[in-house]
Order: sequence, then C-alpha cells, then structure tokens
Amino acid sequence: MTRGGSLPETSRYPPGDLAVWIFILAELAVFAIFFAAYAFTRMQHVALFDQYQATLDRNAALFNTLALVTASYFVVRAVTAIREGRTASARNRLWAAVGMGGLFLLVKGMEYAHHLGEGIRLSTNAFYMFYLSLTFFHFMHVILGILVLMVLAMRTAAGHYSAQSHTDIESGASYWHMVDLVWLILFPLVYVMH
Amino acid sequence: MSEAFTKVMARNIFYGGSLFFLLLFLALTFDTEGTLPERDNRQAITGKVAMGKRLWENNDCIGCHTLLGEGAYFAPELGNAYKRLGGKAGIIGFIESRPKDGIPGRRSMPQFNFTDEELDAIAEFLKYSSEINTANWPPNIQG
Amino acid sequence: MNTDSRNRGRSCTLIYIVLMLLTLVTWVVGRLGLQGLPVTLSVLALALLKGQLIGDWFMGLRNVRGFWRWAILIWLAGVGVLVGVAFFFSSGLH
Amino acid sequence: MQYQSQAVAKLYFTAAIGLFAGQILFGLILGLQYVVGDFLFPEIPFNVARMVHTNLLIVWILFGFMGAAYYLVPEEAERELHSPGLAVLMFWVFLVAGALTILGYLLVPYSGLAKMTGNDLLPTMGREFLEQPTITKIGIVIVALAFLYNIGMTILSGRKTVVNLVLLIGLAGLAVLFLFAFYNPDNLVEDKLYWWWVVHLWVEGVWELILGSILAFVLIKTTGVDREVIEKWLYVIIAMTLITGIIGTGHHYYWIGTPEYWQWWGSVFSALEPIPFFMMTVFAFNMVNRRRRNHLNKVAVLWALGTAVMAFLGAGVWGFLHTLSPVNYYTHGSQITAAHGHMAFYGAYAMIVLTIISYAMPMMRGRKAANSNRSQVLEMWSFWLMTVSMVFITLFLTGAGILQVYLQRYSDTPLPFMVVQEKIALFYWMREVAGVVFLAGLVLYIASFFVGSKDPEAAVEQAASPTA
Repeated sequence: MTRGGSLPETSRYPPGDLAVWIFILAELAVFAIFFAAYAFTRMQHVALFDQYQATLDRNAALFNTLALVTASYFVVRAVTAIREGRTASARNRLWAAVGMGGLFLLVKGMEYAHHLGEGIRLSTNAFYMFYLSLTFFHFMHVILGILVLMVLAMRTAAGHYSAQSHTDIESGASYWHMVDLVWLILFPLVYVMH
Repeated sequence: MSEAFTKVMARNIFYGGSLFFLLLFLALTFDTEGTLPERDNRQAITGKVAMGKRLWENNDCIGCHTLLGEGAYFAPELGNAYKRLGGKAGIIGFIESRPKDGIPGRRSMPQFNFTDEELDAIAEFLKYSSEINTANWPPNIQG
Repeated sequence: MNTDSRNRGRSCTLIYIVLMLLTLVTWVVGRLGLQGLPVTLSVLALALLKGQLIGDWFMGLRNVRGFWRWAILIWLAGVGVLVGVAFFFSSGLH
Repeated sequence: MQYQSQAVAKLYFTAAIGLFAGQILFGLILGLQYVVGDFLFPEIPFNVARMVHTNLLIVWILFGFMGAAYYLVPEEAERELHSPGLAVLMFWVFLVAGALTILGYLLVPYSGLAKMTGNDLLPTMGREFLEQPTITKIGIVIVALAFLYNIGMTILSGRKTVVNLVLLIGLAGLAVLFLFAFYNPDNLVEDKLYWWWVVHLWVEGVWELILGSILAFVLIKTTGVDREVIEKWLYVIIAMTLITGIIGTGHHYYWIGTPEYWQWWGSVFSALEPIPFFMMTVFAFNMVNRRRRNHLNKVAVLWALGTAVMAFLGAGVWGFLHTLSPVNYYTHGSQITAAHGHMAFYGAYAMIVLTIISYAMPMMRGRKAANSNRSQVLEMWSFWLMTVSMVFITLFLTGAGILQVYLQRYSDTPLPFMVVQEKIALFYWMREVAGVVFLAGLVLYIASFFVGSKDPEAAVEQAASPTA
C-alpha cells in the first residue's frame, strides 16, 4: 500500500452537499438526546426495562442490522462505481441497497404488527414508549432514505450523473450511512444492553 | 461555508424535512386520538357539561383564568377549582357572591347574574375538567 | 486511479465484513444472556467502534480535515458518555 | 419604489402602526389592573382589555404581513400587483371588520356579543386569542383568500424568487391552519389539542417562514449581498424551523390530558427550536458584515439586526427556559409564560413588521431610499427605547414568574394564587413603568414619520458623494 498522489486529497468538507451534513448533525442531535433519555429513564425503571426488553425479537433485530449494514455497503460501492463513471453498476448497487432497506422495513413491520397485535401502544409503559418512539422515528428515516436512494437510482439510470458530477449521490449516501449509524447504536441499546 | 452547500439541496431538505416531520406529527396525533379516551374523561361529557363549556366560552372566562394552565394569568387556575373550592357548591357559591361593583382596590370577578341552571352547568363543566388526567399537573392544590 | 479505487473498494469490503462480525458478536452476547456492567459497557463500546468505522470509511470522513473530520467521533463520544454513565449508575439498581 | 401598485402597502402599514398604538394603550391598562385591581372595573374588565390587547396585536401583525407582501411581492416578481383594487378593497373590509369587532368587545358584554353574532350556531368564541365572533372569523378567511389570490396570481405569473415562494408558503399555511379555529368540540382536551394547531403552528411554524422571507428581502436590498447566498440561508433556516417546530408543538401537550409521551417528544424537539433563531442571528450579522454597499437607510438595517437578536432571545432563549417538561411542570401557565410571550412576539413579529415598514415607508412617501438624518436618528431612539424597555418588561415578568412558581408551586407550604400575586406586586409595578417607557418609544417612533420630513435625504458620510 503506497500513499501515492492518486489517493484522494483531504478536503475541508465531507462528501456531498454541506446542507445535508447540517441536516445530519441536527438529526444526530435528536437521536443523541433520545438515546440519553432512554438510558436515564431506564435508571429509574431498571426492572421494568429489563423485563420488557426480553419481549423483543432479537433475531429480527440481528437480521435488520445485517440488512442495513449490507445496504450501506452497497451504497458505498455505488459511490465508488459512479466515481469511476460506471453508471450501470452504480445504478444496480443503489437498487440493491433499496432492496436491503425494503427487507428492513418488512421485518420491522412484522415486529410492529406483532406488538400492535398484543395491544402495545406508546402509552403502555415507559419502555415501550421509548422502544416504539425510537424505532419508529428511525423507521421513518429508513423510509425517507429508501425514497432518496430510489430517486438517485432512477436519475443514475437516466444519465444524470457522471464521474465528474455526482454530488447528489454522495449526499444521499451520507444520509443513508447516518440512518445506518443510528441503528448500530439503537440495536445494542434497546435490544441487548441491560 | 456558504459555497459548500447548494440552494437546490437546501430547498430539497426544506421540502423533504418538513413533509417528513409533518407526517410524523400526524402519526403521533393519530396515536394521541386513540389514547385520549383513557385520559380525557369523555364519558363525563353530558349535555350539562357541554352547556357549561359554552357558558365558559361565552363569558370569556379564559381572559382572566387559566384552565389546565392555559389562558390568562390574572386569576386562579380553574382546572382544579372543583377540588380546591370543595365541590360544586363551593364553585357556585363563589360565582354567585361576586359584588356587582367589584372590591375597592382589588381584582374582582364580575357579577354575571347566572341562573341556577347556568351555575350548575358551569360547576359540572369544572367538575369534568378536574377529572381529566393531566399527568399530575398542577403540582399542588393552589394551581 | 483504477487500482486506487479498487484498493478503496477492498478496504470497504473488509470494513463491511468486520461490521457484520461485530454485529454477530453483539447478538451472541444477547443470546447467551450475558449480564453485568463490564458486558454492557463492552457492547456499548463495540457499537461506538462500529459507528466510527461507518463514519471514517463509509461516510469518508477519513479524508476530511477540520471540524467535519471529528463530527461523528464527537457525537459518538457524547452518546457513549451519556449512555455509559446512565448504565454505570443503574447497574446496582435491580 | 419600482412598481406603482406597491403603494397599497402604505395603507396597510399605516393601519398597522395605528393598531399597534392601540395595543400598547391597552397593555398599559392591563398592567395597571394587575396592581390596581379595580381600575376601570366594571366598565372594562381585565378579560375585555386583554382581548383587545391580544387581538389588536394579531390584527396589526397581519396588517403588517399583508403590507409587506404587497410591497415586496411586485418587486420580487418584477410585475405590478395582480389587482391593486382588490388589495384596497380588502384593506377596508379587514379594517372595518376589525374595528367593529374591537368596538363590540368594548361596548357590549362579551356574552351579549356572542348572542348578537349567533355564536350558538357555530360556537368558536371564548378561546384564548380566538375570541373573535364567528362572523369575524369567516371575514378573516374571506380576506385571507382574496389576499392569497391576489398575491398568488402576482407571484405565479411573475419572476419566481425564493423570497416570494417562501412567503407564499407561509401565508398559505397561515390561512389553512386558521381553519382549525372553527373546530371547537365539547371535549376540552380535543379542543385544546387542535387549538394549538392554530396558535403554535402559526407562531412557531408558518409565521417564521413569513418572518424569514421578509428579513431576507430587506437584507438583499440593504446589503447588496448576492441573492443566491441569502436564499440558500433562508432555505436552511426555515427547514430547521419546521423540522423542530412541528413536533415542537408537543411542548403544549404536557398537561392538558394528552398522553405522557409528549413530554419526551415535545421536550426533545422544542429544545432544538432555538437553532433556527440562532442561525437567523448569525445569518443577519453575516450578511451585514459582507455588505457590498452602505445603504442610506441605516435605521432599517438596525431594525433587521434587532429582529434577529430579539427573536433569538425572546423566542429562542426565553422559550428554551421553560420548554423542558420537568421545568414546565412548575412554570406552566405562570408569569414565565407571559415573559416569554412578550419578548417573543415583540422580537420576532412586531420587529419584523417595523423592519419592513422602516425600509419601505420612506420610498412610498417619495424618498429615493431613506429618510432624513434627523428622522432616522429619532427612529433609532425609538428602536432603543422600545427594545430596551421590552427587555426590562421581560426581566420583570421573569422575576415575578420565578417568585410565583416558588411560592405557589414549589415551596413546601404553597400559598394561594391571590396571596402570591400581592407578594410579587412590586415586579408588576416595575413592569408597568417599563411599559410607560415603551409607550414613550412608540410616541417617538410615530413622531419620526413627521420630524425632518422636509429635510434633505440622508447622504453617504465621508464617501465621495457630490454634495448637493
């Protein structure tokens, strides 16, 4: 591995449009507050949180984590492809990421159906309030992320992007990685840590 | 800094972000509507209570008092008046006994000359209000 | 140019595999029902590490200087401290 | 002034200032009633004076928004107003309806007004800020629709700028959300739930879009900074506004019978509501520092910067003070709320209207760009008097609120409401004094329209401008 001049130079700004990054910071701030709120509320109801955490489907959560990480990986590969001007490959990888995201929604949706079937609502108890709030807020982010990736895939197919001009893809990719990043904290926090 | 972000992306975030949070807000409102029957004491809303609410509105009580903390801060909170004044009789007695020309130098509630039925309706309305589940607000009986 | 991006691609594939394995580790911890503060904090640390890998490699912050280079790391540190403190102080409260 | 039809704004601005004066007079009456309880009783009871105070505020701000729209939309769209005649007609309809409503409040007992206007057919009266008779509310909807039609047609057939589009979205949102004023169920909790869709989503939602676009317009004009830069800031700011502000509605859903998860949702999002206001302050100062010209209308720039700062303090900082649910549990419905309300409304909405008036009025009165030096200096005095006295009003009310919360809510031996009110009367007296200073500032403000109006227009100091 040589650090040749062909390695990307460090730049002042992250990949994509800075407006997206400002948005990402705002979103991460919200999630951080929610995570902290979960943890500190749990301090007052340790037994309750542990009891109801045990009712969650950890296998589904594992599957979902793998799906999201895989989607993120496809997105990374899509960005690599478009940087090299390989449009078709970029498009395929974006669709693959959309597919993984769709799987996440499907599994998560089944989890929700299960909970709702048991009559669990936001007001059931403190644990379910946080569990549903956090995961549903994130769920909506996944939907938005998928929509963004779909638009990007279609625009890639239509030839909007090239090796020289693909800021939109980098912006969308950054957003998607944020969605992934949040889940990587959410999964252990809500499903595993007790 | 301003060179690194584009107007188109800022616009997309405005439209997308607003729509996103609007939908989230509607979803939460939907859940709220589903949960309200357990909290808002709706089974107590009789014709009398509805009449009391109308009287409450038609005399602009909210222009001096708060009800569940909302309104003007000139006169006491009334969400718990039913408990503070010792039931309906206390409420009715208080409203009835307001002097027509006020109390010299002090704040005073006007004399509204309500009929007995109206007084009863207002008291019923305040009783209903006091039984709404307000997450233990106000902190104490003084409101 | 091509070899370089291929290198980058290979690095990201490696990172991807690591992320998947670490996720499995977290799941196994849950599966085995391991308990106790050290376990909990290790799970948290793993999550933060995964977050940092996402930030550096997937989001590409490794090639950025200045504030944005550290933005995700700062966020992770903040979350880690807050959540860690809360779990630390609630570990005895059963 | 580049387009003739912009001149209709003058009517609106004049009415706004007149109603503003009325609002302040009634504010002083209210302030006095707080300490001299029987003042004007039973002729003008507190609730009537308060209705007049708050309704005049809303109406003059709306006049200001409409005037601002009529002034800036043609200039941005680069065409005359779709129908100046309709704008004038709607002005008189709105003014007469508003005046009749206020007279109704003052001359007829409120319950009589309710009966006269047939409130029982569609009961909407008697809720805070929405006290207007139903017929007035319908009038407001009609005026708003005609206004939107006029502005919309102008915008859609002209040059489409971001300032215009954001303004249009804000105004349309204002009109649509007002429709919830007609929903008044017997269920008190649902009544309150949707009442906030009008009140909160106005002042912490769509009104901020209007505020942002007016501020952006004035900054474009006075600083000469590239429109592209200002417009993208505008988008980022209003995006943050709605992202935080919509769910931020939850900070009103803590104690009114709504589910308890709102304590979390409301706290988290409303804690972030200061961000857009902070960005607005950074933005305004940034643009003025990067200005490409020194605009002759210095006082308009002062108002613009003042708006940004005071909106941040009043809405952002004072809002944050009591927005977290554990804090709000004690401060809800206390003088803290009143303190926040005063500075937020003045800092954000009164000041933005005064900003656009300050910028536009000289040109509508025949100046090329700005008033004479003497007039501007007087207006700056009024700026400082009003703004500083509002800061003091807010501080005194905050002091009163902290004591009230402690004595009535927090201490181990809570005291009854009226006992506490007497203990904190000193703060109310000081608030009233600050209110009198505010009135003095307002008098100077009005005087600035007449003083120095024969003097020559202000010129660039020291610069190489040919002396006339």
